[in-house]
Amino acid sequence: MTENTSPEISIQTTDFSLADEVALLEHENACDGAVVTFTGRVRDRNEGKHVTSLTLEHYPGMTEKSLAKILCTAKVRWRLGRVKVIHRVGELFIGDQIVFVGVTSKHRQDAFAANEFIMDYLKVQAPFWKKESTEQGNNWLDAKTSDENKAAKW
Amino acid sequence: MTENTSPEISIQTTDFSLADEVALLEHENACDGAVVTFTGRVRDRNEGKHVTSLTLEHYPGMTEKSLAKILCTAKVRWRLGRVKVIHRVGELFIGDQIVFVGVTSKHRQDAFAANEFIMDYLKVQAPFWKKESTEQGNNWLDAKTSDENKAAKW
Amino acid sequence: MIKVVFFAALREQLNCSELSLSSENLTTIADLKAELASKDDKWQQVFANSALLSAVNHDMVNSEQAIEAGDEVAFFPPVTGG
Amino acid sequence: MIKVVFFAALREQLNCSELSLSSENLTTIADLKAELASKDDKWQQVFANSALLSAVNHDMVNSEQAIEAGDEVAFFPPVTGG
Repeated sequence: MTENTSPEISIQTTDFSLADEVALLEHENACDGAVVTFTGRVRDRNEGKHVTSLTLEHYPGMTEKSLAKILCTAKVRWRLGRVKVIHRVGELFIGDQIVFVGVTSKHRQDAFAANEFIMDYLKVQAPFWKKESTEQGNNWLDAKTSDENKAAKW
Repeated sequence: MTENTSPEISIQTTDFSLADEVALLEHENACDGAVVTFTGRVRDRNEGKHVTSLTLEHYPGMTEKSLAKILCTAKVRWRLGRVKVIHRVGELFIGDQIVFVGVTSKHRQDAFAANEFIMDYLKVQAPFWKKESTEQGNNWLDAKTSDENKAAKW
Repeated sequence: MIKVVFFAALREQLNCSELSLSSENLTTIADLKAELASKDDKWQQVFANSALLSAVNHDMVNSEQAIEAGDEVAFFPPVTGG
Repeated sequence: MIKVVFFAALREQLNCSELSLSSENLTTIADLKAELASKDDKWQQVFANSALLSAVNHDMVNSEQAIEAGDEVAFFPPVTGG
């Protein structure tokens, strides 16, 4: 396991509980009226192929640093209350949770925008790589130009 | 209690469980990789005043119809998997959950956009009204021009 | 008859949640508003508020909307849910 | 010395996850890439890929980035997390 520098960021092999994470974001937090969560899961199909599992590799140290920079940028751009990012690594199966981003704010617009911003930048800047196991064998996923374009719009 | 015409829409006095709702959205749903939730909660302050509770009134029948139209529009505009909207009515206290919107999709962009769209339209079209109890007495909340403007941008 | 319902601040101001009116001589929402406003000064004042919203049979409408016997018409302030 | 690490498809192609090089004569990331590419045909081919990303001490950088002894340099394919 990686040593995590911030309680807002966790890279872990184990699963997480959406309910527990949201409870922590809301605990003794009566000033934030808006809570937005994103959960990314392993899909059964990708580009027409049946997926059986995904294996996630990352670059310990750089992962935490790049996520910390993304969160810092989000906090400067929007009025946020609390933030949490969890990303799992290792082998994951169909329906498994991969990533969680949770954001609270006084107002919904900030919570929605910051959550989507964090996911968009995580997708193109955080050093994670997915290897897909399908009936046709294993292959590393290619990055998508659409993800680059989406991040560039912020 | 109101009779609900669609399993995707619930108007209720009782609380709801975020975890249970997300579990339903994800159950036997291996094709959707993205799950976005919005939870709206009662804040302890509004425009500088200490709030002690909110009482939510609605227009039974029209509420469900207007939400159904909003969901239908969202499904036409984005590729969505499953959708759920819950809105509570009656008296609610600080930190209580008011509203839940949950959306699943193959891709995160559709899930984020549709969730925010549903909330933005709910805010200006669904017939709910909030009465605030504060130390200074009770008052009906005024609608915000910013909400009208935000909905008009879609 | 036309069923007319009021909500939230409007219901409290009028101290009335529901009433029925003959649909005779009432062709549009604007006619119905004028009829209700003629009741007394309080009703006059309430219906002078241009921010007031109207719905017919659970659909939001504007003042030109035609109405007929059997319709349920609602008047209410701008909504504030969510 | 400069520590060099490789990830994901790149690590598999090179069959190497980490190596160390003397920092002598290596001023920038571009120099380091040229040095690694000179190893053999396979390395030449891998480092000809313009999509390759580089990081120095956990920050993403471009090829003009200066490097010095003690740095940790990483090379990897475009990221695909989330």
